[in-house]
Amino acid sequence: MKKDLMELLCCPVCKGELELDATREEDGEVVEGTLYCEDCDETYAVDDGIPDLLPPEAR
Amino acid sequence: MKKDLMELLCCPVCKGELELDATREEDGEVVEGTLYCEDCDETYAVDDGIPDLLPPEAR
Amino acid sequence: MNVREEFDDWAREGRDRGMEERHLNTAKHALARIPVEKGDYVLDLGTGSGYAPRALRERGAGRAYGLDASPEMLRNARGYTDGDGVGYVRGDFEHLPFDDGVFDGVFSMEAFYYARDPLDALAEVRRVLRPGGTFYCAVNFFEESETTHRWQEKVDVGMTLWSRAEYREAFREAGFYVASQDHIPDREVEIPPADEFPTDDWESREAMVDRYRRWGTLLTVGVSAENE
Amino acid sequence: MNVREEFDDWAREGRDRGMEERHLNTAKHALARIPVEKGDYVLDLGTGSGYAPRALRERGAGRAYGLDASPEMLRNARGYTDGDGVGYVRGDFEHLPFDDGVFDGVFSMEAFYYARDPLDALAEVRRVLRPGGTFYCAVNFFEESETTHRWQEKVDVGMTLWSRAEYREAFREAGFYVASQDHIPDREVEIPPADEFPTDDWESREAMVDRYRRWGTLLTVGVSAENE
Ligand SMILES: Nc1ncnc2c1ncn2[C@@H]1O[C@H](CSCC[C@H](N)C(=O)O)[C@@H](O)[C@H]1O
Ligand SMILES: Nc1ncnc2c1ncn2[C@@H]1O[C@H](CSCC[C@H](N)C(=O)O)[C@@H](O)[C@H]1O
Repeated sequence: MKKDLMELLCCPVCKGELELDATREEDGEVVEGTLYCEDCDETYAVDDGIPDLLPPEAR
Repeated sequence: MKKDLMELLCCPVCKGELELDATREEDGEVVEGTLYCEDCDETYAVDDGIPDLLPPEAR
Repeated sequence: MNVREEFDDWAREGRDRGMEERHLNTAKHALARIPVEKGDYVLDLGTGSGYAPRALRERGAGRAYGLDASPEMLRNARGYTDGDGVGYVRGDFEHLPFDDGVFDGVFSMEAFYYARDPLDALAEVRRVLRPGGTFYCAVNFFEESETTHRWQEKVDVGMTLWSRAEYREAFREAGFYVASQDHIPDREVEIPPADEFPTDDWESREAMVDRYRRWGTLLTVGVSAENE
Repeated sequence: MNVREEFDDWAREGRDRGMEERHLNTAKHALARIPVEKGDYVLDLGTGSGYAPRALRERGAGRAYGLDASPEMLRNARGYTDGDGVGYVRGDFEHLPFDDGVFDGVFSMEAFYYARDPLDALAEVRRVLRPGGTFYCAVNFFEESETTHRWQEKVDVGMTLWSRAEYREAFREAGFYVASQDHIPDREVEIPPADEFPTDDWESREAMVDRYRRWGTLLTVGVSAENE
């Protein structure tokens, strides 16, 4: 994922802000990392360049 | 024209109400008559069943 | 010449029925997309032979009206119509004789660009539509369809030549949301084999394919936004 | 089985590309009608192989995203995509991970009816669209297209079988104006001569004509109304 996607993304459950922590980047894209929702205290993964924002209950 | 068209019609110039004066009716339709706009003091014709609501300046 | 004289002539020459036949090849697809609900009130601008109000009434509209500036067109249209729920009114695009918000849908085929001031006409369409009502504006004469440009020479009334983008912009300026825009190809008109060109009407087969199959009818669908 | 398992299987069997090819016969016409403006942000729900975001980006969208619940579909989609402006997100129709009003258009082909609660999904689509943004919802599985009803037997995920009228009603309930609704016939799929029926898939030629040429793809276009 490109970092500019962060302008649009939100937590699928509470629609609150997400905080990106990129652990691996390539060519300006986040390949591995996490997206953290403080309100829900929930962590979502970025895996192989794709953010996984399925709500936890639906995984 | 059917009389129920009056619910929708207005004066093309001032958009005010029109007053129907039917001089000939057939099968529940107004065939000849006039439509009068009081605000504009203008008279429009119903001719052969068709109301002529072209603005006077465009006739 | 004014619109009335020009189109009264067309009507007397019987061109209204010829247009109906040719225009229906694409107009029927545009008409089929209109989300008519039972009982809806709809209006056809520049109705010519009046086929659109008749078709919309058949699709379930409660009342369907055709407006035109030409008395001869309207006389013909009325003659082709029987059954209730369809009516005709003489009027001008820029001075619609209808109250605000009374229509659920407005349709127009090959007529809109004759408006003296198309922006004023759009504002009028918007005014007579309820919020959320649709305007289906279909034209064969537009910027991208180059072989149509010469039509202006044959008609004594000014014609507005907009591009696809200009239609979208003008709709938005008049307070419409643009919901959809595309070309409806005319797949029915017969295009002769290449060795029969030039014909009376067409220089080359390519030009004819371009006009009918490639560009066809430009349909822009606007939805009337809430009043501010 | 849940959506993820079912469609991960499909993706691993390569069915994503097969769907793309078949669906594009009609989906390309739906995509062509979307009034994309340069720089628009668009979203594809249930993107599968991701052809729709790629096509919309080519039509001028500034950013085009594909959302899907199946990681295998998304992995494939990403693999087929190069160039920037296209991205993929794993998510669920009923819990879109996007801020309010960020999209100008949302598209969906043969996916919407898998939503567990389609009304919740519609509410989410409406939420992420700006006022006046469009939702192009295309489905082959619907009430009027009777030969499609048996599909449910082959899929382990619940499918909502709405009629044309039910789509319009549900859109309105969710705060959309219905701008357009029609069938896009698939004119490209080859239908064998009558004496070759029954085939593996089709009892009769009539049934196949009914499915592809008569009913094809039901497209409902909604425009997101102003928020009250
Ligand atoms: N400003 C105006 N106000 C009202 N009618 C107009 C007009 N300009 C043109 N027209 C009408 O628009 C029609 C265009 S010809 C198209 C007729 C019909 N819609 C069809 O598809 O066949 C003519 O009948 C003409 O009289
Ligand atoms: N509730 C849901 N949330 C997210 N994706 C879903 C979903 N239900 C189904 N899908 C996805 O929707 C897709 C339907 S298959 C259609 C794929 C593509 N639009 C095409 O036209 O070919 C699958 O990839 C499936 O994983």
